[in-house]
Order: sequence, then structure tokens, then C-alpha cells
Amino acid sequence: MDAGLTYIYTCFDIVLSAALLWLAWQLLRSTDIFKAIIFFICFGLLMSIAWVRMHAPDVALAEAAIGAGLTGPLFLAALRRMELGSRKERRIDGKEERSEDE
Amino acid sequence: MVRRNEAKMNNRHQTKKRLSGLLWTLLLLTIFLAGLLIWTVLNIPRPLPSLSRETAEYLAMSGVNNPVTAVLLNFRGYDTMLEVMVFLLGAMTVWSITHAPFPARVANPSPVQATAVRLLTPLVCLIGGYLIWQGAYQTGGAFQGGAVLSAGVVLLLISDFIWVPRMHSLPLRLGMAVGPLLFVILAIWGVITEGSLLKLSPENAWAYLLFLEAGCGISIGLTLAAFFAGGRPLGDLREEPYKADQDDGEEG
Amino acid sequence: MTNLLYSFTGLILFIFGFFALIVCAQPLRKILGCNVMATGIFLFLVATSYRADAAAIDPVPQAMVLTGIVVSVSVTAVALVLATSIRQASDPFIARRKKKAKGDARKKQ
Amino acid sequence: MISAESWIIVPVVAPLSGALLSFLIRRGSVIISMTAAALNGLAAIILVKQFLQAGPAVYAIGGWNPPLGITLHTDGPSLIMLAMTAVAAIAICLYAWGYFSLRIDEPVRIGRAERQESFFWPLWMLQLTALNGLFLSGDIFNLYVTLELLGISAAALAALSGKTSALIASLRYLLVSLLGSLSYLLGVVFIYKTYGVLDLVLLQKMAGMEPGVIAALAFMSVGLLLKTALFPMHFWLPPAHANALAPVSSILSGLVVKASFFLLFRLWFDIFSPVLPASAFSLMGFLGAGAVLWGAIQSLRQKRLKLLIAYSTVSQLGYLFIAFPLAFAGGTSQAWSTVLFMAAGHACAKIAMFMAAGNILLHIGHDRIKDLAGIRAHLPITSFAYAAAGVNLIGLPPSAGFVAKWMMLITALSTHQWLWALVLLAGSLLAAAYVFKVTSQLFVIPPDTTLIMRHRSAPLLEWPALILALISLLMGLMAPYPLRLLEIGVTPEVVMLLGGGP
Repeated sequence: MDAGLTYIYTCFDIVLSAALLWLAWQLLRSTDIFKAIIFFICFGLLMSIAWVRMHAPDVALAEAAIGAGLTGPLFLAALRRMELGSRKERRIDGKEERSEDE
Repeated sequence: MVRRNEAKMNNRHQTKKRLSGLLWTLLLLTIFLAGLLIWTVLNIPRPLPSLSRETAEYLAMSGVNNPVTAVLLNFRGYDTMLEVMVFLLGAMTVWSITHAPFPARVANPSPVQATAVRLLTPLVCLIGGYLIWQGAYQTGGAFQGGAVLSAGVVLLLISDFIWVPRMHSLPLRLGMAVGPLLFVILAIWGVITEGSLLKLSPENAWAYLLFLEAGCGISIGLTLAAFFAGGRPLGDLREEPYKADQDDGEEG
Repeated sequence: MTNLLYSFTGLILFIFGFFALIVCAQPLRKILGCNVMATGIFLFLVATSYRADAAAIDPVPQAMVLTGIVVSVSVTAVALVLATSIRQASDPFIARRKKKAKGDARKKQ
Repeated sequence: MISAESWIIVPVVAPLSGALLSFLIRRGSVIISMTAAALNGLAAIILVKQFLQAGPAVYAIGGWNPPLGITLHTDGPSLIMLAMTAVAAIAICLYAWGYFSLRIDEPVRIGRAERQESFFWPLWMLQLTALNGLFLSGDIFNLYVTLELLGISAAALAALSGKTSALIASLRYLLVSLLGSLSYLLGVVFIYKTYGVLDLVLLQKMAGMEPGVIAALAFMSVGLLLKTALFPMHFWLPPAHANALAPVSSILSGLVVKASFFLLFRLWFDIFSPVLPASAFSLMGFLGAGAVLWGAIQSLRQKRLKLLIAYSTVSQLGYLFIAFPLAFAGGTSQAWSTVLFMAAGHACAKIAMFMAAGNILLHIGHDRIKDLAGIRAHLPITSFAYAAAGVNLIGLPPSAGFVAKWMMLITALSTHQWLWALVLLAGSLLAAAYVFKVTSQLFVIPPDTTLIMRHRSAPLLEWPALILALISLLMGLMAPYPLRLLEIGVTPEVVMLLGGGP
């Protein structure tokens, strides 16, 4: 591992850490909850790259499969069930159904 | 569209009002906490200790080549037993709170989705099975393979095949409890034959662990799908005679 | 050098999550904050075991992180179902529609 | 071939398999859980007998020795908590059986009671596994997994009653216990980062004054204080315990809160006692004093019986934390005895009280304190059980509460810490106030309205409450036996080669 390679690795680490922190900040600051969940999924994927970088392949696979691949859809499904009745019901064929309580 | 902007406006207004209040004290508190933590991390003695020497030493006796799986299933198998029980506990809690939402009255699933599901499901089972099998000597294992299997089951749930939500809960419960049951049986078997909980004889440990990993993979796959379904399968509703469960306060 | 960088990132993620858990009002955001906190702790843990040559990697932190990921998924799922059922129980529109749907399901069986 | 020393795994494996079987076979879940609780009781008795003969025992799971494997320990304190949990588990199983069989034939809401019962037994058995696992385990990461198992099953049981208020309280409880477990996990990470070892015994040998250990202890203590609901962080406890079903609130108040306290006490007094400064102990004392006074005042103001008892839990927990500065002066084994006696007595008394409150709620439909007059005619055993448990909370002579408070008072006076003695006395007076507030309704005030009893009182509901109340009452008389248990070596001196062979 000559000096050149470690230099590249350090740059990669700094960029990856900056990206992770920016995603986490965006995730928690964004007003629209749907956007926050999409940020969360990207955050999970970037995390699995970080695990690969730290020679932890098992954790990278688990993070990609469970952390981003299933927790994200769990959040989306919960969001859909929460919003299903209150503001409007997005029917599959896209017609907006009038919701009484607004 | 007007209603959507309204919601966004008061949301932003609300965040602005909250920002000025207790937030500044909390911000200072967290910055102080961050400084403290970073100072502590810097002062931790540099040659970070690690257990890699011990793991390498006993890896041969653990029956698997992948050190992470060896630590997970053999050296610290008791941890994983409790943790798979936490997973099953999560599914029990989700089932005890509510029943799965009734399938949306969709005309018919689009043909593209139906054929995609028919093609993907066998592929998902193949990849999931391979990941579980590969755990013994390479990256992979029960959790990763189970997650892929659950993706296949979730695909079935989304594509609204009529029989999926109507399934009676017993086969699902058996599938979910396979992993923990195998763990408990192996634990007791270890006590009977080798004299200590979860102790596996080194020569046929690989067979036990493979059997165990397959069971855990299946149960994790079904449990993750139960999380996604979000409630008891509707097959259970037949058992409970329906009565409008009005909420009359002085519940016991 | 890599250990320190990723340890700091993990700690700052932990503090982000802690901050979000306290400040945000919506339950969905609190659960997102919990997940970010957990991921931060795991990053901090595995940063300990990073070694330049891949042979001397310590597998115990990786096993701990796997256990942690699985536990935090099950807690997230339970919290989401709780938040959804609270939202549906307290919303008149959904409650009425749910009773009607339950009635139809009963008639169909 | 099964050696006698493998009895130590029965308190964990029996309820675990009980939970799995009752999850699969819903019809037989009552019998399965009863046998698991009985087996757990038997194992507790045998473990105590083995401990008295052979002293503390260490059991390496899977045959792997500590730095790599996990070990189970039996020493004085964990055995007392194990015995307390075993006794409470049998009483709660009997009570829950009577409670659900009565509610299922209740005409109002068919279906809800069956759902609750079919999910109550597996969740309760998992909780019992987590409790026993926590008392026995000797590995800090394994303690994190048991804490998590405890937190989720407690939140699941709290949400079982299906009311919206219960769901909201349960979500708050889940998030708080998740925050507690995560900060505990951060403490574990710091310890692993400094010592690279997870076993408690090895840690005790290595524990020194290093920045990593201080940070670890700070995070672990904050996490465990959150889960034990000490005074400033007790907001989640009263709604969660008051809105739950009767057997569930007795489990939550009696056992779950004690488990995280036990872990905190073990960390502070057994493992890291050289590292901690005196100011940390007096901080705990002040928080405890605040909990005692604030909890008692709050419970005096409550209108509903279950909320009154929930706030009295907050105040009784305060006493456990007052023991910290006293024990720091008095000495470790003496500290263990006062704290564990108070915890065991309080557990039995609180479970009996919540069972009595559940009976009253079940039979007359409401638990408003001012309308309880005349209950004693219809539910004599329940009223007597409530009064006997109240005696233990106040700390009157024969009860365990009296013995514990007496020992604390002696230590406080002998080490000239007048403040804690003052708080103890004030707390006892306030406790007397909120116990007499209810017992006066039950016994003194003549019944003006004719109470409509929804159904005749079932023996299975009343006798467990009475037996537990009497146990907490008479525990003071047989005080010397548990104390002897604590004198036998506090932590096992085990010869350990670093990286020992299988």
C-alpha cells in the first residue's frame, strides 16, 4: 500500500463521511416526511458502502438488504397507511377521492 | 392542490416557531456532548484491543470458516438465540396490535406485475437459499439470506394475489417459529450430549450450524414479511366472532 | 487515521439521531431518528476493528453489529405499527371506513 | 449425563420454550405457561440450594471461556432477584388465568378478550425469559440483548389492552426504552473500545480510571436510569402502567422496573466501584429523594386508583436510589441487602396492589377512588390484600419495607447523613397518606350507593393477591435467611487464563 493508494483511500473516506453526514442532516431537517424517507434509503445504501470500506462484508450485505432494502419500504408502507384516510385517498387509478374531514 | 400547500405552510411555520424555543439550549448541549465524546475517543489508548487472535485460534473447532458466522452462531450462539427471539417477539407484537389492512379493491393486478412476480419468486428463493448456504464459508448467512427471501414474500403481498392475505395463521406461525425452535432444540441437545448449553461437537458442528442457519433464514424471511404486512393475517379473523369493538373506556 | 474519521462520523450520527428524537414531534420522524442513532453507534463500533490488512479484522464487533441491525429493525417495525394504529384509531374518517371494510369482509366469508 | 450444575440454564430455557409452544399452540397456552413458571420456580429453589452448598457458580455457554464466550453467573444478589421473580411469576400466571377466563365469558366485547389472552401468554413468557436472562448473564453485550427483549415485550404487553390511550403510552414507552438501550449500547462500545473484553468478571479485574470507562459508565447509567424511570425521566411510567390490563400493569410495576435497576446497581457496586467518585453517589441520592417526594405528592393528587399505584411505584423506586450514597458509606454487601430487600418487598406488594386494583376495576367497572366505598362487603379478600400491601409500602414493622428502611436509617444515622434520614421519614409519612386515602374508602366510609357487582368474585383472582401481600408482610420476620445468602462471596473468584481453552 504505497503512499498514493492511502492518499486515495483517505480522500474517499472524507468524501464518504461528508456524504453520510449531509444525508443524515437532510434526513432530519427536511419538512416533507416522504422526502425524509427517501433520504433514509440513500443513507442506508451509502452506509453499506462504508461497511465494505471497513472490510465488513457481512454487515454491508445485511445493511443493504435489511437497513435500506426493508426498513425503507416499511416506512413507506406506514406512511401510506397513515395518509390513506386523512388528507386524501390516492386511488390506484389516480382519481382523487374527496375526503370529508378537511 | 391548495390543501397540500396549506399543510406544507403550517408545517414550515410550525418548525420555525419551535426552532427559536428550547432548541438553542439543546443545540448547545449536543455540541458540548459532541466535544466531550471526541475528546474521549482521542484519549483512548492507541493499540485498540481485539479478539481476532482468540477467534482465529478456535475457528477450526467451530465448524465454519467464516469467522463472523462462527462468532455469531457458535462462540456467542446464546446472543443470537435471544436475538432471533427478539425478532419473533417483534412479529408477535405486530400481530397482537392490529390485523393486516384489507386488500385494496383493485380491479386486477397489471399483467406486467403478475408475470414479473412469477419470474422473480423462484429466482429470489434461489438467491436467498444460496446466501444462507454461503454463510458457512464466505460472506452471507441467515440474516442476509432471510432478508432476500422476505423480499420475495413482500413481492407476493404487494401483487395482491387473493390467497396471500386470506392465509390461515398456523402455517405462518410455524414458519416464523422454525428458527427459534431449532435453536432451543440444539441448545438442549448440547446440554444432553456435550454437557453445556449450545455446545456442538467439533466434528459434526458444521451440519448442526447449516441446519440451524437454514431454519433461521426461513423464519427471518417470514417475520420480515409479517412486519411489512403490518398486522395479523386475515385468516385469523374467522376465529374471532365479529362484534363492533367500541372503545368503552373502563377496559380492565 | 481511518478509525478516527469513521468514529467521529459515527458519534456525530448518534448525536443527530438523539437530537432528532427529542425535537421532532411526528412519531415517524422519531423512529427515523432512532435508526440513525443506531447506525451511528454501529459505525463507531466497527471503526474500532478496522485494520489495514484484512487478515487481522476482529469479527466480534461485526457479529454485534449484525445483532444490533436485526434488533433495531424489529423495534422499528413495532413502533411503526403502533404509530399507524394510533393514527387510524384517532382519525374519524379511517375508523368509519375500516368498520365498513370489516363488514364487507365479514359478508364475503 | 446431565450434570447437576446445568440447572442454571432452566430459568432461561424453560420460559423460552414455553413462549414458543404457547405461540404455536394457542389453545394450550395456559397449561404450557403454568408448567414453565412451575419449572422456573423449581429451578430457583435448586439453584439457591446449590449456592448455599457450593457458593457462586460460573457456567460457560457452549463450553467457550469468557473472553470469547458468554457465561452465566449465580451469586447472592442475582439469586434473590431470581427467587423473587419466580414467586411473582407463579402468582401472576394464576391471576392472569383467572382474569382472562372471567373476561372471556363477559358479553361486552367478544373477540377482544380471546385476542388478548392468546397473545398475553407468549409475550409474558418472553418477558420472564428476559428477566431471568438479565439476572444470570455475565456479559455486557448479552445484557443489551436481554434489555432490548425486556423493553419490547413490556411495550407489547402495555399495548395489549387496545385502548388508544394505551397505544399512545406504549409507543412512548417503546421509544424511551429504545433510547435507553441505545445509550447503554454506546457504553458497551466504549468499554469494548478501551478493554476489548465483554465479560463482567474480566472487566472487574481490569476496571481503572480511564476516559473511555468514564464515558461508558455515564452513557450506561443514563440509559438504565431512563429505563428505571428515575425522577426526572419518569414521565412515561404512570400512563403506561395505569392503562394496561391488570396482570400486565402488575408485571410492569413489580418486575420490569427492578431488572434495569438491578443491572445499574451491579455496574455501580460490583464492577466499577473503584472508578466512581463520591459525588456520583450523592447525585443518585438527590435524584432518589426527588423521586420519593414528587411521586408521593403526585399519587396523593390522583383520582384513579391505578394511577395512584403507578405514581407510588415512582416514589418507591426513589428509596432504592437513596441507598446509593448510604451504601457508599456503609459497605457493599450491606448495601446489597438493604436494596434487594426493599426491591423484593416492593415487588410483591406492588403486584398484590395492582391485582387488587384490577379486581375492583373488573367487578365494578371503574376505579374512581371516591366511589370505592363499600367494596369490602363484596370483595373482602381483595380489600385485605390491598391493605396488607399498603403496610409494606409504608414500612410498618413486620414487613420487608420496614426492615429495609430500618437498615437504611441505621446507616444514615451512623454515617451522619441526616438528609437521607429526613427524606426516608418524610417519604414514609407521604406513603402512609396515599395508602390510607384508599383504605379509608375501602374500610372506614359506610357504603352509600348500592354497588352493582358485574359478576361474583372468582377465587383465582383474589387469592394470589392475598398470598403475595402476606409474603411481603411476613418477609420481615424471615429477614436473616436472604441476608445470609449475600454474605457468601459477592463475586465468584474464578481462575481464568486469558483466552482460556474450551
